[in-house]
Amino acid sequence: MSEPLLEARSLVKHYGSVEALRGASFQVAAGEVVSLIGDNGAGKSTFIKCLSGAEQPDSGEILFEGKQIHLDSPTAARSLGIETVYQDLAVAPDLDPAANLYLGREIKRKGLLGALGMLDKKEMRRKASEEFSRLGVTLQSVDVPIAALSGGQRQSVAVARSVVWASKVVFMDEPTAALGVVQRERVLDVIRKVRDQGIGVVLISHNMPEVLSVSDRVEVLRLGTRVARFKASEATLEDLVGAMTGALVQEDVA
Amino acid sequence: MSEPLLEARSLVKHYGSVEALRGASFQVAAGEVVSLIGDNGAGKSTFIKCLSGAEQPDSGEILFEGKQIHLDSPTAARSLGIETVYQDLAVAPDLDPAANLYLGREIKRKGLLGALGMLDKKEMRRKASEEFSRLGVTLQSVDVPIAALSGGQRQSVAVARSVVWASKVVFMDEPTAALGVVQRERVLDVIRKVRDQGIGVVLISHNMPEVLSVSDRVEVLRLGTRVARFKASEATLEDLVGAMTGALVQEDVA
Amino acid sequence: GGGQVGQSGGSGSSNADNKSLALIPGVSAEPFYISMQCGAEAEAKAKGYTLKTQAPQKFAPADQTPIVTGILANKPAAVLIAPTDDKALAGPMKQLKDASIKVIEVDTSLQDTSIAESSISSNNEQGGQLAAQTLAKLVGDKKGSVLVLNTTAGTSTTDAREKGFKEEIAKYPNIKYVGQQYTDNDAAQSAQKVTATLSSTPDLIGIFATNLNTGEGAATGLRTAGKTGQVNLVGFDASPKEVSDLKDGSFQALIAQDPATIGKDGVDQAIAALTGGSVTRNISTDLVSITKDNMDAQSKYFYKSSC
Amino acid sequence: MSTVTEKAPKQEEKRPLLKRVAGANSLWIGLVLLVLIAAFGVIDPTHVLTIFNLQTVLIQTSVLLVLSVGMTFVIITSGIDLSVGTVLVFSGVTSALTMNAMSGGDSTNAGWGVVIVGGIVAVASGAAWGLLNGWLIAKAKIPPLIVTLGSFGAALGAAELLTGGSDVRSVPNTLAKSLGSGTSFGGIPNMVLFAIVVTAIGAWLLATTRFGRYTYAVGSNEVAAQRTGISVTRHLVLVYVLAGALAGLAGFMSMAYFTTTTLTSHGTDNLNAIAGTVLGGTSVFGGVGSVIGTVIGVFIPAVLNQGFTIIGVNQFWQPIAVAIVLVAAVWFDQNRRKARNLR
Amino acid sequence: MSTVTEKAPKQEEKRPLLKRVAGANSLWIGLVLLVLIAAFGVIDPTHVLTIFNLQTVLIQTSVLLVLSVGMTFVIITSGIDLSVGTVLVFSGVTSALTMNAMSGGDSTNAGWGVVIVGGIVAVASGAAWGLLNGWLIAKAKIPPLIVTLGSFGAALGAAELLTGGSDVRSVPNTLAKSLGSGTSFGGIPNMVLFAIVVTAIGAWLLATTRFGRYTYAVGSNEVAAQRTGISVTRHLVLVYVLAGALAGLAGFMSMAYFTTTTLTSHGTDNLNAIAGTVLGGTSVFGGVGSVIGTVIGVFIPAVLNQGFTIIGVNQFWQPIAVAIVLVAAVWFDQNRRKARNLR
Ligand SMILES: Nc1ncnc2c1ncn2[C@@H]1O[C@H](COP(=O)(O)OP(=O)(O)OP(=O)(O)O)[C@@H](O)[C@H]1O
Ligand SMILES: Nc1ncnc2c1ncn2[C@@H]1O[C@H](COP(=O)(O)OP(=O)(O)OP(=O)(O)O)[C@@H](O)[C@H]1O
Ligand SMILES: [Mg+2]
Ligand SMILES: [Mg+2]
Repeated sequence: MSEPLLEARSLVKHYGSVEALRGASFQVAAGEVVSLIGDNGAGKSTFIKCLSGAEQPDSGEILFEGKQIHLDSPTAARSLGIETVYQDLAVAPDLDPAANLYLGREIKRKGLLGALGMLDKKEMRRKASEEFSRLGVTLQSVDVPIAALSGGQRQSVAVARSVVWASKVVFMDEPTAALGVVQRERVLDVIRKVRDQGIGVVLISHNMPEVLSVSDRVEVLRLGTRVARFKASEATLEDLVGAMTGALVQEDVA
Repeated sequence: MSEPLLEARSLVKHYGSVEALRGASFQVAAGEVVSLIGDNGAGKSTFIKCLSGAEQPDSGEILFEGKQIHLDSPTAARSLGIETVYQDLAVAPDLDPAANLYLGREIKRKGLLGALGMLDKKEMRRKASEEFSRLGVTLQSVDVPIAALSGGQRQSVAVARSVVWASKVVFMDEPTAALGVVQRERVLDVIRKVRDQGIGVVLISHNMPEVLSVSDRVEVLRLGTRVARFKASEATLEDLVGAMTGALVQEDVA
Repeated sequence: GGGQVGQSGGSGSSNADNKSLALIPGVSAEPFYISMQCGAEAEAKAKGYTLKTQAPQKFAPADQTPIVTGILANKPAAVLIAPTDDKALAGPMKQLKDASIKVIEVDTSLQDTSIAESSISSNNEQGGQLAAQTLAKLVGDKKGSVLVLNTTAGTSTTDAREKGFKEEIAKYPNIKYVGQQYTDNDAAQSAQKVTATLSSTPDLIGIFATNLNTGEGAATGLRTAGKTGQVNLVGFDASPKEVSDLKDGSFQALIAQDPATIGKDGVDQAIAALTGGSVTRNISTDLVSITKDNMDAQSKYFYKSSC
Repeated sequence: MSTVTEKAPKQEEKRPLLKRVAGANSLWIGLVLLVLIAAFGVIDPTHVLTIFNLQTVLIQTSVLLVLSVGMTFVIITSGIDLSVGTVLVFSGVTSALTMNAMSGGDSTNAGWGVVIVGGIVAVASGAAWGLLNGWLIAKAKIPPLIVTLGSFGAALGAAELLTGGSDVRSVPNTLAKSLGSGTSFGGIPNMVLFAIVVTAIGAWLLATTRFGRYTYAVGSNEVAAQRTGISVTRHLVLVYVLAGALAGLAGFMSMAYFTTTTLTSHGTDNLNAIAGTVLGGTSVFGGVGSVIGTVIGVFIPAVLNQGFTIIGVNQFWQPIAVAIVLVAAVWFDQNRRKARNLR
Repeated sequence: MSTVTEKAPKQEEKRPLLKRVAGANSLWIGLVLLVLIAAFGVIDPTHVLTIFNLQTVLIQTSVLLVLSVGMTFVIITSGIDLSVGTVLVFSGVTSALTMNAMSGGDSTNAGWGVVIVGGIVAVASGAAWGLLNGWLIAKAKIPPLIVTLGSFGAALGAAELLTGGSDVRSVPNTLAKSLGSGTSFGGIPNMVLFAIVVTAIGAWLLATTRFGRYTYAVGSNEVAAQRTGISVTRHLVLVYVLAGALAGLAGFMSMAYFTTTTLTSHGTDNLNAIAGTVLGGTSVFGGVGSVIGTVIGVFIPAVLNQGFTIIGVNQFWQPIAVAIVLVAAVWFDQNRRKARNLR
């Protein structure tokens, strides 16, 4: 494993009496795909929220390119080039797919009107269409609100948004969960392409064949702590399941 | 295939200018698991909503035990013994898991207080715990609102609710999408058990190995119409993917 | 077991050297009551008493009752009050009396005459009559319609003004009374009622606005319609704003009460009641009609917006 | 790489009672109320902390409290009811007119029979408006804000039509002396007892019955409630009927207290009831709330107003001070809850 | 079992313009407005369909329209602003007092310089209240209903404190004659021109700019907006500042129109603005709405009131009739939209 791009050390996060993270650690390097796996409720989403600024850990430290950072908002993470696909889809249901793709990064018109804040909707729609077809997202109509899309279509829009904007790290919390066979393959391809651009990709998935096929490394979370790390090429499905269920624990990883 | 328990003929459903269903047909018999597969946006969720009373088709007919029925509300379907796990999880996020499990079917206290509508919360909580452990749902705390659960935990609650109450047909729209490996196996076991009780199970899933392992039959939807039907034991992964993507069309099924 | 509220409350605590008085006007922030307060404060000071004023936000019993009970806790020697309802305030004011606090009614009064020591008021019905007479004089023998702008249905004082106006205006055969419009005491609604009435009743020659807000709205409505001066506008009360409007011709006449005297007499009666002097049960104060012509002579009736 | 350590999941434990109480939405706002009372007590102990004051604050709040209990149910369904104040007036009017008609025009000396019929008429009138509101909201799917803004105007208009625009002022003495100003159990005003009973039933209904649970479910996720077979339409109608009936009851109480129908007095009752409810921790987005919270929320402004009047705060400062306390109370409550860090 | 049929997905086509217009939230409610006007015109053609009536309805509505434009932004963020009416009053008061102070106590004959300063003070005062509201809502996370209910009382209290409780009565004649009652372009009242300009800018801002898009995004899903890097706090504060500034402007217009500060007249402006906005299709749950819809929504009650007064409907019937039309208009609008069956 090369020099880590983003690293978390002993993160702890409580929700009231629930301990979602109990000292979890994690690394991802540039140009590698790391899968984060674990049982339901293991704390994966919480972990990713802490690393992308959506939640603040109670204790522990986060290092980015070797320097300790403090992510007090998703904006802070985004400005470092970290993008995230959240499991509870973070889309604005009343806006259309193009508006969602460009949310927070709108294209303005040229000239005075643009300086006044006026948007170039046509350009955004055009570019959005391009991105969607590149990623194989098929929508029957682009000017309907996201709320009217099918589950998989909504998820595709969220994935598209993260990969379009990321420059350093992409977190994807179950990006393929609702996707069809074809769309899933496209997303996995995209993940590989993004990795090849030197971006670090963190994938959360419950689909073990998918995890083994796309990842370089796998880290396993159980009850809020890291219990195992594998090279994907050396791990078997049984190893992964054993680590997730607690049948197998590596002593030195937490 | 035995006498169909529930049958849909040429359902059509428009959302404005979007044609979600273009004359889709479908059958499920008692004691069989039928998988409904198709690309994102193929109309699977819409189809299931029409068959469970959550939406009304624009045209087409629905037959239950041979008689034509009109499902004008989910209540109508439920009173026939038809239960559904919706893709956009139909849980009340401010209520706790036990309350959600018993929603619409609360247990009242004995005696006068019960007649006045007073609930037996303890009993419901106890029974809910039983059901959850039977289905392998692990929750760190039972008296928090559903909104505080992890994605998989929420989905497990929704699945538990449907199988506890169904007596004739269970529809499950991607019930395992967010589930961990262990929970997924448990749900598949439950599906088999339910089937063995003589209940018809309709499963929507994008996970083809899962579909092939649990189903008796597979029906394929594409662009709002049925394009293929398979016996699971005779179909291969390639057949399914071919049918979904339009590479393969059976002429006589629509 | 049954009892009545207040039995445990204040029993006779008034003593001779309690020199504090309280004034509870009908509503806060109205020049009429402010002028009354000024008159009362000046008189109280002159007689060596202190006077505290607490006014409700709205002219409504539900707003005024808590103030009465709140004041009650302070046990002043006497309370000057303008009850906002002639029945609803009977209970709370009875509690004042039961606590040996002398009650003087100013401006308005209760149906139950056994509670107050004295009632000082100008007669609102008479004010309405005076408005009708003034308006009739202003229009001369022109034929046409007149409108009354009332505040909110159920407001006793302005209802009485309308009643007096309606009875009196019937005596003038050239004037047709087209009825009253409620405005919810909102200037914008008042302006709207005026413009709409101008549309439906082109022969409108006069308007009687029963209080300040309706008057302001009516003046605005007429200004919008370009009818200022053509339609005679008679207002009630003589707040500084209305006086300046009278001066510039937005109003043609005002019916003024004499709040300062009401306040002064109220304090005098309260002191008389406390010190065993002679108390007059009912005092009626003057109402005057002010027009542009006589306004300098009548300037003592102008209301104040602060003391 | 392989020692198995047993870390049993802490499943399904219940939070201890103390924690749950501290977590209750209403605890901290209740503390705010106590602090306020204490503050006024310190500033002016002789005049503030009297039985009489307690009595009057309780009485003056009892009508609003009854309105707010209904409002709590409505807001938990993520609805709103702007019409409660004028429905109160309407119900008072129909009730008073009925009692008068039964007594040959003037009910002042009417007996208990007439009073009871009057009470029933008041509640029924309120419930009828509630039924109309509920039907339009649940069945015709018109936003509650529009529907109840309409009935806010219409109920007052109807009341004024019935009375010709002036208050009905003959109210049976039996009623005024018993409910309006009577006391029981050694000094507890009957108005207050009435309100306590209504509130207790409301709290019970919301917290422990199926009706209450459906109320939360509908407000939390209407689609989910519908899909689990709850008749959302029926339930919403019932909730508005409840709010209307309580407004009718409040109208009856108000009439007993003021001995007149107070047409002009209730224009801001709706906002006051909403403020009390929200102050007490009920979310306008639905799904969350409690009656006990509402009780506290209703008393905070009431205590403030009474306290300010007694200690003689300038009347123009009063709304400013009330605003500051309102905002500060909620802010304090939020912060405490955030500090607990549960969700 | 194998002929391949090509069914190309109809991807990313745009709905034709006509359909999109028919789908616009405001079309049907606009039809309702036209039908209303036509109905009054038929009932009493000579008195209703006059230029004078058109002018006066427009003037009388212009102040409320400016308030409602701000309210539209606020409601789209799923907030609410109950304080607009009293902030209007407060701004009028500070503006009038400033103008008086600049003119040595009586600004009646003051010139344009003073008037312009007065206008700036009014807008700034309104914006200051908006800033306070926005800060408490966005930063301290206090529910908008509580915050603005507080400032509803506090702004009026502060205005009364400044004036000692009675209206400021000297307003520059220049202002009253120009903005208040003047006309331009052959008869278009200046008040109306002012409102049109404000509304047009508001509509442009909401529909085409980034500010508008963020407004929708925040109201549609605040968490999502936050996560995509929109500074939700900052945006919410700006939206309330906008609403406050527009209320300040409305206060200036109102003062020019009435030539006084009308302290006690604006108690229900908030509900009127909310009603107009919601009637125009803006959802109180946020994320959906338009300024053009609000314009129509504001005019419906205005036309009704004017029409009813002209054709002489009994005044107690008027609120009832308004309620019926309000509810019917929304119901009709909903049904038409449902018939289109889009979502
Ligand atoms: N906002 C919250 N409030 C309270 N508890 C929470 C909250 N969010 C998460 N939790 C709890 O923290 C634990 C970890 O949740 P998390 O969502 O991180 O799990 P996960 O590993 O992503 O699971 P899944 O695979 O099901 O998505 C769970 O027990 C969950 O109930
Ligand atoms: N409420 C709605 N309004 C408008 N269009 C809708 C609505 N619901 C679904 N659609 C459209 O209907 C089509 C079918 O949607 P549906 O949700 O049934 O797909 P699906 O097969 O379940 O897809 P997925 O596998 O992604 O869940 C999609 O194009 C979708 O955009
Ligand atoms: Mg998760
Ligand atoms: Mg689907």
